[in-house]
Amino acid sequence: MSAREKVIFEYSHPGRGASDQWPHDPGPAALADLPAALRRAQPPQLPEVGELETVRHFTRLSQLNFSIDTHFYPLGSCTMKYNPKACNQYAMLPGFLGRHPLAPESHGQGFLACMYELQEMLKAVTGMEGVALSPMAGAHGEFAGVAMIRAYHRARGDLKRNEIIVPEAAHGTNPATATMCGCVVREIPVDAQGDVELQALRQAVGPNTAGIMLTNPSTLGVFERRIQEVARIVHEAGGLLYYDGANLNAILGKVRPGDMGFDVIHMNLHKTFSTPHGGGGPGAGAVGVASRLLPFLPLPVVGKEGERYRWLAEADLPQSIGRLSAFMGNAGVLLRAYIYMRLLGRDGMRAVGEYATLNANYLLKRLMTAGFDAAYPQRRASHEFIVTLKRQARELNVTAMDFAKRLLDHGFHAPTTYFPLLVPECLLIEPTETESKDTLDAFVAAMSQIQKEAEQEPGRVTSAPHTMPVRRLDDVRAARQLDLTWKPTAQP
Amino acid sequence: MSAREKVIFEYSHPGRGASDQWPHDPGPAALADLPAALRRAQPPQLPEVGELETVRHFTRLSQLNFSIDTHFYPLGSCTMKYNPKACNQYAMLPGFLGRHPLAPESHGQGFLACMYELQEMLKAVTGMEGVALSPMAGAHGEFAGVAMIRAYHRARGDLKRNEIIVPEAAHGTNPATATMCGCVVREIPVDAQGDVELQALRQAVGPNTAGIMLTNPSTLGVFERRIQEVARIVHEAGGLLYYDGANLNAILGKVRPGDMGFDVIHMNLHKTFSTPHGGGGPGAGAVGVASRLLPFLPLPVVGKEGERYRWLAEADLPQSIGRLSAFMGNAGVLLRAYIYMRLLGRDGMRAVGEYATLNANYLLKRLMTAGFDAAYPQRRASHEFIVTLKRQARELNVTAMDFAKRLLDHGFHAPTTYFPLLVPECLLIEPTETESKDTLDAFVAAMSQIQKEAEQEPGRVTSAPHTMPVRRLDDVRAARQLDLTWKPTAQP
Amino acid sequence: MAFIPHTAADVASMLATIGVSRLEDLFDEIPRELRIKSLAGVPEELNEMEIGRLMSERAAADGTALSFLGAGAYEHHIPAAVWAITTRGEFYSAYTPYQAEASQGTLQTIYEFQTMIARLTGMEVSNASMYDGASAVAEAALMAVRANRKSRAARILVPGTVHPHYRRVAVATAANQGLRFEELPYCTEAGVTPAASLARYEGEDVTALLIQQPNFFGRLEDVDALTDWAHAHNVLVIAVVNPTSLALLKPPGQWGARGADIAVGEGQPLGVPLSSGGPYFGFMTTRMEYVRQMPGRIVGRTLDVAGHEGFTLTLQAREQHIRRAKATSNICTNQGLLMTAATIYMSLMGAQGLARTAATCHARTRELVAALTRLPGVRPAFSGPCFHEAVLLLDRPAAPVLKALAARGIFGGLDLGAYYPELGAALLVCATETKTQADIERYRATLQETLQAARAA
Amino acid sequence: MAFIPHTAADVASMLATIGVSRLEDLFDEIPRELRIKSLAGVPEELNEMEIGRLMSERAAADGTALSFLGAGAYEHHIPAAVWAITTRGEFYSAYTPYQAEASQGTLQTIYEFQTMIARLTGMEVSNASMYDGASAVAEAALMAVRANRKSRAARILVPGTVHPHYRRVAVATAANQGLRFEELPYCTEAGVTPAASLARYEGEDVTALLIQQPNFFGRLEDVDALTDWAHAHNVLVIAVVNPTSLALLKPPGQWGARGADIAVGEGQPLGVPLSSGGPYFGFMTTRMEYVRQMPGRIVGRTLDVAGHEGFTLTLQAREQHIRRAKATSNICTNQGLLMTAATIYMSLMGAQGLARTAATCHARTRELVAALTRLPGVRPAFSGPCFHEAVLLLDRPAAPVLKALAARGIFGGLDLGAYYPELGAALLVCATETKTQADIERYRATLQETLQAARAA
Ligand SMILES: Cc1ncc(COP(=O)(O)O)c(C=O)c1O
Ligand SMILES: Cc1ncc(COP(=O)(O)O)c(C=O)c1O
Repeated sequence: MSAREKVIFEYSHPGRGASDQWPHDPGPAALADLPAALRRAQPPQLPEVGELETVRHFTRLSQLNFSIDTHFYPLGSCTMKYNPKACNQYAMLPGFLGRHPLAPESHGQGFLACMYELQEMLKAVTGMEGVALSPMAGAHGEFAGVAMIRAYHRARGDLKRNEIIVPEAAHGTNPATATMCGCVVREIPVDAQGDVELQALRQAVGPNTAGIMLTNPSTLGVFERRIQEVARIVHEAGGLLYYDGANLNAILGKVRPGDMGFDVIHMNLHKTFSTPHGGGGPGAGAVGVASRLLPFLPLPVVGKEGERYRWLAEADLPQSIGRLSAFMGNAGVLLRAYIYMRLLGRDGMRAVGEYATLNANYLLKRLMTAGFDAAYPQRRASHEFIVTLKRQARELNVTAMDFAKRLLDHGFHAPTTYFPLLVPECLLIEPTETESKDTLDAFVAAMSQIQKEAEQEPGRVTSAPHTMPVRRLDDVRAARQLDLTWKPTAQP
Repeated sequence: MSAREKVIFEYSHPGRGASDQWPHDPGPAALADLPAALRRAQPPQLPEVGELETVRHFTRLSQLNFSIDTHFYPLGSCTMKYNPKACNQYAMLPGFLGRHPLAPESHGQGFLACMYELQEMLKAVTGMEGVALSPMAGAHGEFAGVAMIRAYHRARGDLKRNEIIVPEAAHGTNPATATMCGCVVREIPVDAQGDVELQALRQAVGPNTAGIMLTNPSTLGVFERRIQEVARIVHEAGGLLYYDGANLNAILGKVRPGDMGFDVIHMNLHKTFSTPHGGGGPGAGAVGVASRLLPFLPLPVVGKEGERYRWLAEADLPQSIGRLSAFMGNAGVLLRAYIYMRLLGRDGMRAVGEYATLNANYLLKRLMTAGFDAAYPQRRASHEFIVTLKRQARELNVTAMDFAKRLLDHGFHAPTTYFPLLVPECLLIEPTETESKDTLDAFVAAMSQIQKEAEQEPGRVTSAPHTMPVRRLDDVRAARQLDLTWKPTAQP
Repeated sequence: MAFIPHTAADVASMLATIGVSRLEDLFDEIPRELRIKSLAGVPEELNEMEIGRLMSERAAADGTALSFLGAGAYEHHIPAAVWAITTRGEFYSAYTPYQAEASQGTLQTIYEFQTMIARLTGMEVSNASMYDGASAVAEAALMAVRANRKSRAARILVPGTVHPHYRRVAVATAANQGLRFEELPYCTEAGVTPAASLARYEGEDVTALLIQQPNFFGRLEDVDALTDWAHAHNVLVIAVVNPTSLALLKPPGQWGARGADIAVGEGQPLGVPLSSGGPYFGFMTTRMEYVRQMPGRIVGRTLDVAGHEGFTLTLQAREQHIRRAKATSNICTNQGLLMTAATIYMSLMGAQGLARTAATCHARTRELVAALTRLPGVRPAFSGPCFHEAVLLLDRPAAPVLKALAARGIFGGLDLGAYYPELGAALLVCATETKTQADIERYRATLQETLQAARAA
Repeated sequence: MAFIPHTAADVASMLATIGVSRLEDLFDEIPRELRIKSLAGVPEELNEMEIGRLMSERAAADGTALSFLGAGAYEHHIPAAVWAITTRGEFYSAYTPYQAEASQGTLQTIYEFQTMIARLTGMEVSNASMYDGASAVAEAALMAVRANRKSRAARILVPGTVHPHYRRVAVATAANQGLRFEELPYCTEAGVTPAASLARYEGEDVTALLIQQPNFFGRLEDVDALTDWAHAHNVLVIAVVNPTSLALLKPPGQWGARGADIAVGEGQPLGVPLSSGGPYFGFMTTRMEYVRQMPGRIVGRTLDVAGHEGFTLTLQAREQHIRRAKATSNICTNQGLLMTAATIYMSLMGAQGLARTAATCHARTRELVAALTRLPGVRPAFSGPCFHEAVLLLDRPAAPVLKALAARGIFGGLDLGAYYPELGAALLVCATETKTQADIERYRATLQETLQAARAA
């Protein structure tokens, strides 16, 4: 990989600048009416750099990243699949980019048509009765979902239901969301096969139960087989079922959350529907609901009247949990998801679930054959699976983190490490359907090679990576000696 | 830099493909009327690869390149300046990209307006009376220019003028062009100061002289001071003067070829006017002419009648040397040049010449101070200059090529090496105006460091590069054991 | 199949390796009755050519208008370099930088972003982005409740001059945790929040005061007085600011004697296209003393084992993946790509470019207001300086006027009727640096004709 | 100043280092009387925002029409991936790969391109591109003169069915070197070149025969017979081919018993946008025995000093920078970026995608011809199979009809009047895979109305 790159402020020179990007100077008279007391005394110290320097700096920085476009990226729970270039190109047509969010509906029928059809397709693939698109990430969708559950109970006068049940393997956003919604979290264990312990669930539910948050397949990479029983228990206790759609890719076109008994779901469009992760976002966390939650959907939603599309607002949905974004959420991301779904179509959706599952089961089988330990060897993998390196950690003192770092040297992004927390020394591996068998085979070869190294020359592995722009970083130092903004004198 | 990348055919698997890009299969009936004898028996063996594989492969390949966007690239004679992103973005607006070359003029007034104004601006900056835009590179413009010279003489019945004079330092395209035009080349020497030897010129001209091809500043990086005398000699002998515009960047806004006495010129828009080099093209070699050559301009040219723009064709210019391209030449490149010129404007043009010259003279001075030998130490540098390493070659056995390769390890593209041929062990260095003083200083530091290495540890230099995806390549083997297409069994 | 590289031979050999005979067998743990055969309701696939044409037609159908809409989303010049680089695959298709060594590009960009945003706001630390300006306001309110140890009321004062959507988002987000938002009235003559309106909260437990500068009407609040009042009463100040304006206006870090405690805002003006409302990004900054209460990702610079500098996510103990139910927020994925665009934008503009942009916006809006209020039946709603937005009052209902303008290709502004009925026929108009004098004249002339036609009718 | 990073302090220190006091002093070797002060005639600069708006307005002004134009430039689907990657700075802003070790990306791309083009044409070797299809034809003629050692005549036979612009470019380029191009007549019933028309050249010194397949009319020539005649008479065969068609049609390498000797063509259909005519690229292939006569860059695979494979420019002794006046051509800069796009395009399409594209083009053109010739006053000019173009004859002058169609947003084809007056009111129409049945019906209906209106008038 490329060498390190200076911080942009180190290129700065007083008086330099990409002046071509600047409007003509309107002169001080333009500001005569602004009271001095409200004005800034010193200009902000932004870098003063030329256009070529800027382009070169950020181009070089980009080259320091692993990405889907350059590397296999089997980051479990994150669904790092190919982001089609077409989705970006057509979502970035000048007509879409230039549209103001408050432009009149008469000048947005093209955009609104896409949003409406996206809502309809998402309903169809999930088996839900209504969809709202505005939540801006998975966690934001979770918030909307739990808020709807609360609003539902509240609307029925059932005011004390404030407990959210989550399995211990749940993603951190689930309990965090419950708290954000003012709920109390109750964790329940999973059994040795990765399924929820029904006994524990039965004990957990009660008159305070607002609902349960589940992913299925779970974060353990296995399908919750007794999901119907889970649904029965929770529903009978008066609670609702929340589906965390982060793992929807596994079952796309095969099973639908609505059919499993879920009342409300979010979808991570940036996972299942392949909008880009962008180095940390933007995402899109559309929510879907069963009919009893329809009145509570967050705003705005797109409606259709005859051949015209229009925004539904407060007056249309008076019981809505309200607005969660200034405008329409991540509209441009939604366009990308729309394009992706149209490209896949009905059959393509099913293929996603099938081939994501095929790749995961194949990779699991090959890794097991190569001597690695599966966390749930008796179970089918879903679209992802867990390998545990606790044996290697114990016997060779080489940890999951060491394997992860050494994989980088082999040109593979590392799988998710140390999540879910309950499996020791785990790698959560999600190949996705867009990777070829060749790539999976090469990954197995790299893992086997690292295993051999761990046995014969463990220092190579525990001191990895060796070929990245930096060596292993000191996270403890980062947190103790906080250096969060660049300062001219900063010498670490 | 990134690691090597397999050849795309090595990813191929029968039956794989980016099927999403394919039209629906119209079935064999669609081809029923095509006689079997005219049909292909076996499909062409193109790679069978998926879309992600393709994207990943070419993204990785791109990362193996040095480029302006990533590196300082002081390749003399090539004017590797910043290619503004705006030029690309606005030349690639769907309206421009989708326009068919034979679309009616009624549906091309926007495009034609740009072309017409580009012609006018190029006339203004060069001092010529007419401009045609269709030649597709510098050499193509040279061809057009020499063809016009021939047509001019022929039109006057002056049929034996078939000699083109070129200074020995000329770029290879100059003599090659003369040959392409059916002319005979006469080389004349330059003196110790880099100027044309007037005595030799006087002897060379005569009744067979069609013209002389010059760059000014010359490929030696110095301004031909006696250009007016050269013009007088050639004109008096009945010849015309051709200006190779590859070095126009040096004098933009300061002197104009038309004022120096040139009759015909080409401009390398991909140098002076910053259209991208694209790893070897496309270029654009617009030609400009003095009034006596106006009738001979190549077609098409854009004319203006009232407020309408239209193509001028055979009927308008019956003496034209004709068409050199199927349509309008590299229209999209011309749009980029147009945008660039409008961005610079009158003052920006002058700044180009001034700062290109400033950077070259500064870099020359600093390198001389650091102990390097200038080829023409008494002369001002133009936008480029020559350093000769013949001392290093003699004393240390480290050549210009070795310095060039070692510069790559320092993160700098090498200057032009071994051109012009008459200066031994030369580096022709052209920093361009878009590079900052910091970058020039860093380049001097790298050169000094390599000099030190050449003295103390010459093997590091002569075996460079060490950090590229490949080590130094065997060119002799390449030419002897030709491997020009990939074959499944090809093992070199 | 679109984007699936498997050949029939691949599938056969993979199934054999797994030891099953059909793809369907891989789903045998799923109760049979739940499995579906096909997705009626999803149309047949389109190929890329077909979707390309459809989208091009839809984008063209929405047309382009001359727009004087602002209200939280602003049309600014976006340098071509910004998105040419932002959409490079290495930025576009990377995940959150969990593997620091393989993500230095994203991490360093965030570090640079944090630095720029901190300098722009005059605050000490910044996070790596929130979803948008509205959600950043909501998170800031929650954060203030955690940060203000002296307050137990979870009570936030919110001027009526704060963007109405932001106020709604704050309520929808934070009310579930028991936060109360109380509206402060604004002066209908001046369009700002009188410091005097705070007097009635003396001696009460108030957690935080929100101040938007410039406010929703484009007017400038007396931020010093409001801030000083808050700090005198143990109330934290949450600033909501427009980043463009900060090139000229006093940054939150310098409001009053001590500066604001938290500063948030909508990042869209920094190089992000309007795009029907998103993706944008929210920014959030605070004092170092509150950094552990801040939600969202934060990047720090550190050393590697060889002693070289590098960048990594830090202070993760605030975040949901570590702290779970006790995290500062549930936010996980944020708006990384937009943050990248903004970092490039700020690099290209620098302080000087941003100042010129702000000054030009200001000048254009003054010209617009001057031109329109010369028409009979149009007058300014408020007196006193604005930034790049202003409220106009018409002598007739705004909706039909706006509709007539839209029919002639002009978006004439936002009808405030639904938000501030007390103002009458009020229109929020905006002109940024993208508007020329000719554009303003076109609006003026068209409005004149529209009003005349209405009067004649 | 745009794109110049120098600060005043930089300039001062640089001038001091050089030892001059003003920038102007750096030009003191230029005769004073030649120096100019300013460039009247060049307008004042625009900033990026201003040029962006101007260009957007101009692009929009040219509008989008439903186009049935072909004639050497074809509207095809271009996968989004093609230009997303091609415009990456590392490809876009690199030079010709002179420093091989720092240019492996470009070099390997060219090697892959050469391989694909050789396979597509069925020829042995390819170069790295020529300017366009027309200039490739001209260079091929020059090359044939060098390669055909048995001929001294520099005489090239060119069927009238070859693209008229290509013929003109060949003459403009090669006549200066004394090449003579002689036109072979075509059969006005069939629109192809009868092999019999060659009989009169028996026994004469002919250097090469050009054959375009499909020809300018879209018709298919009897390439086997023509090729075999040529080879039987020591005449080299230069094939001019459409790359899309090669997915279905017999490649030049298999024409007749021995195959063509040189095959060239316009590469635009391989992923290059129409773009008012360029930049496109020409491709050129030949037999290994003639490789040293080929113009243009060629890349070879070789080994580095460590024994690893790598790529480099090779056979440079043919080129102008080495051989100067004796080079095979003066070409230096070629069309690298377009070649890159085409390589990505061919990778995505593969043989199957390209075959489907070709077959769909063919099918659509047949449907178009069938639909239009159902109208009274419209009939096909020639009988026999076409590829994706066809000539129609109207019962009235073509120009006003085309004009009326254009006014209704349809480009109805190319008026052949100026090129082939002998055909009467002839129109060259084309339909590629981008045209739907609805598009064809729209053309048909509009043409019907246009003709009816003309008749009524
Ligand atoms: C299982 C699971 N749930 C929820 C989320 C949260 O989604 P987001 O990051 O889009 O907020 C994630 C993503 O990290 C996840 O993996
Ligand atoms: C001095 C000189 N003349 C002519 C040319 C030929 O220009 P092009 O490569 O565009 O054909 C070049 C470029 O290499 C050059 O440097």
